[in-house]
Amino acid sequence: MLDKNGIAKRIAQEVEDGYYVNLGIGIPTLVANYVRDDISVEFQSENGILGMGPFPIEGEEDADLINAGKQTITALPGASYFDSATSFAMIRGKHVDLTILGAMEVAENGDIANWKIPGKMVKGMGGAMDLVASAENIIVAMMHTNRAGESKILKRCSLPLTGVGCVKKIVTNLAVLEVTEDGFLLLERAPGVTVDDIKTATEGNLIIKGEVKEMNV
Amino acid sequence: MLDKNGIAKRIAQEVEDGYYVNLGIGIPTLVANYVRDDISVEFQSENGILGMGPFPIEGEEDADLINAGKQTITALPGASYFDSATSFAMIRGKHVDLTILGAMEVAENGDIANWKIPGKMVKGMGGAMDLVASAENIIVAMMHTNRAGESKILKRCSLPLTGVGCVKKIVTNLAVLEVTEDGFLLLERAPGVTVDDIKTATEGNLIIKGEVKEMNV
Amino acid sequence: MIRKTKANVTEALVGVQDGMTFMLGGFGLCGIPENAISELVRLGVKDITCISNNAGVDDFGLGLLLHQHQIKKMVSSYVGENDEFERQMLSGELEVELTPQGTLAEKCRAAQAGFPAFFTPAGYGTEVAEGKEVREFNGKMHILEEAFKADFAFVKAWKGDAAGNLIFKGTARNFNPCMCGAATITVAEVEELVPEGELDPNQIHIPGIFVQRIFQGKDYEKRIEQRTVRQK
Amino acid sequence: MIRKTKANVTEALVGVQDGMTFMLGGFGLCGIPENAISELVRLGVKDITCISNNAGVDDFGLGLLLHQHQIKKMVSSYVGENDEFERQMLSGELEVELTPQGTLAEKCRAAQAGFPAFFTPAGYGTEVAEGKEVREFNGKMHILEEAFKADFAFVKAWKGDAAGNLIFKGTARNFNPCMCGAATITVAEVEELVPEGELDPNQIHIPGIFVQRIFQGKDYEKRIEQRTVRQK
Repeated sequence: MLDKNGIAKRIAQEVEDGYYVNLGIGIPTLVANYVRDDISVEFQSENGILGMGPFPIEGEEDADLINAGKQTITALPGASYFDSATSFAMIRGKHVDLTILGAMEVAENGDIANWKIPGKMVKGMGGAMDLVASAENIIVAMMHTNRAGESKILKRCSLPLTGVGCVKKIVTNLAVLEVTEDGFLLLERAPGVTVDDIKTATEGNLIIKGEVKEMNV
Repeated sequence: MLDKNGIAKRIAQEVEDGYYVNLGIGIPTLVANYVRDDISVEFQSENGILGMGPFPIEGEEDADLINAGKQTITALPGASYFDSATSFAMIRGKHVDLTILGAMEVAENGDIANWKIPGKMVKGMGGAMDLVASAENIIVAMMHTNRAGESKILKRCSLPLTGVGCVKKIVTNLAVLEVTEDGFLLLERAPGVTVDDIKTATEGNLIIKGEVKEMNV
Repeated sequence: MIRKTKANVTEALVGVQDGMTFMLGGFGLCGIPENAISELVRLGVKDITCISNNAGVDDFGLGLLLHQHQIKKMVSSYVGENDEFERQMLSGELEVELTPQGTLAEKCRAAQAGFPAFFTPAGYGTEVAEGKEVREFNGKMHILEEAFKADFAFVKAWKGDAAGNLIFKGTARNFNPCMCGAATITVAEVEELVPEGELDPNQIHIPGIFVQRIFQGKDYEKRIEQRTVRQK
Repeated sequence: MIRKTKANVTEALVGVQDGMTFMLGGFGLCGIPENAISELVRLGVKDITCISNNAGVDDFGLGLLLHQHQIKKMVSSYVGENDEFERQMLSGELEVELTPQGTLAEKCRAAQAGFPAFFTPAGYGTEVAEGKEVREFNGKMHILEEAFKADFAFVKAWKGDAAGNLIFKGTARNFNPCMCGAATITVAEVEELVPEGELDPNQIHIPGIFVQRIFQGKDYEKRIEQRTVRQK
């Protein structure tokens, strides 16, 4: 079973040379730590920076330089700053190659819910609805089940949707799944996790074809 | 009767303090020469400059600094350069206070034609269609008649339109006209021009109310 | 001669009234118009609608207006990090319209640029699309979104000049440029106000035509929401 | 590692083919991609559609492509100053789609920003509106315009870096930024190509994400169309 860093590590393997990548808040943010350093990747943060670097050294924080999670950051050589309309031009215009974001629920038709629990929690969608509606390459980073052990990989989402039919790939603490026309195709299982464990934790239709290999993380 | 410079001089009286003004090619360009120098006016050129100054001194021309008429220009203190989308955001968004442009024909319903003579001349509309569709304050600078002596101030335009119902005021070599619901209201006549001269030269409905004063140019 | 430069925030905010709609720049607490917000608190204008990507935190930014119950309605994309906000919203005291962030930015830009409406894919198939026209383009579904309408836009820039030209700094730029010229009156507060001619015309982010009033702000706190650092 | 920097114009234009649609920056002869145009002439690609505000003059800019009859269709706002153009158009050899200048700019920007369509007042009640949807917003009529689609965008900038970041100069900016990222492949030619990190991230006009290929241009003629001067 993977922890949050493990999920981030596995997702980092999906990042290719020359990619522009948008990382959501939470687990996705950790992905930056595990990208191979022999490839060139630029991170976009939707509040208005391309070429985002690591957190600043203590004492060098700049209130005018943050990421979408409101964390202080740095800029790498070749970076640029821009306004919010331009930032979403990058996203909506499909210039960002890979979007990695968290989810509360994902359904076997590719629907995703991650912004609202009616009557309880309404933080808002932020940039997530623009991201999922536009990106052609979306990876969802999430826990396979909630704290009560209930599956978050569902036949249909129960929460208000963020986007419809947009998720292609999911990396959880248990597995790597591909969203196909027939349901969740199990691509890989986490170290120490059996196919049966994944079956039990998955409410949506799980498709198993032949031997399911263990992740290499 | 006014010459081109006279028309420009009369129009310059309509320019108020604090105005952002877009000047079309031809007579409108001359207006800049006659604006009172105790007021502050900024000229916008739709190819991407606000705060346009006079032509450069010989030897100081910069190929990267032109106006919409492709003439070399200079920039005044407080000027800015921007792209074409931003330029038309200024125009379409009604941030430009006054638009002065030429016309081949104007009709009593406020229609204007100035971009095409079918089968003969098709230079294109350039920015004129955006300007006339958006500006709330448009002054047309034109000759009252064509070279054959035929009126260009018409009941209906015969040429393909640039915009509908948009012209409010016209300054010609003979008169200042306001476009009203009932037709062209004669506001002023040029020095040495009689009301009858203007009647003869105007095909559209001309409204004369009381004494028509002579222009003060 | 008409002058855009105002002596202080009070002069710059002349005309704000109860029931008006305001746009406020900033992302989180980064690049927010601190002076304008303080003045709105002091003036005590009520029943206002605020268009702002976020709603501040409990004791800073728009949170200050929330605490005084001055806000009737918020139009935002993300409103976490604010307990009082959540309480007012869940209790029904505060009306909230949540809008995808890119759509929010573009509804500002549409107002600035004179476009009444545009089609966007964001929000199709979600609550956001309810009551909106849906149309397919290039095999993909889109919804029709309309431009915002607002009385005042309050923005914060790094440098500005007497002509209203603005330059922003780092990611404090965010929504600020999009809101300039998107309201009837745009009020810009700047860290450094310089005479005309001192800013390079090639490096101006927002030409002065989009700004009606400008003033030199003061006492910027520039609070950091999530101070994150690494070891040397 | 993937590199955007190309050694020369030939390498930068790999993939251009007969029948493609190209966007070309510039206003008149100001800010046009001179190197790309020369290479298109050399390559002799035919039946191309060019989206460009103007069509050059008889012996420079897009006029060079017109003379070789390489252009099947022009999408422009203003096409005066070019006798050969007028001849080809009136004789029917050349297909011409005239579009209001602001609409032209925004159809580029819509392609860049992923908007399939937008409503604009420009052209309502004219030939331009023929066959287009008309709708009233706020008591005013608008027409629906759709984003452009193009295979290559050729733009010219002043400075650029290896990441594809661009800075333009003066009014040579014009349509160039709007076209970046508005085609499948954007090729930028620059007067000065610098290493990453040399451009101030706060002063970049077009972030590199909108540019796929970049090269150091050469032999810029920068012809002036209307040399106008005043006396000292």
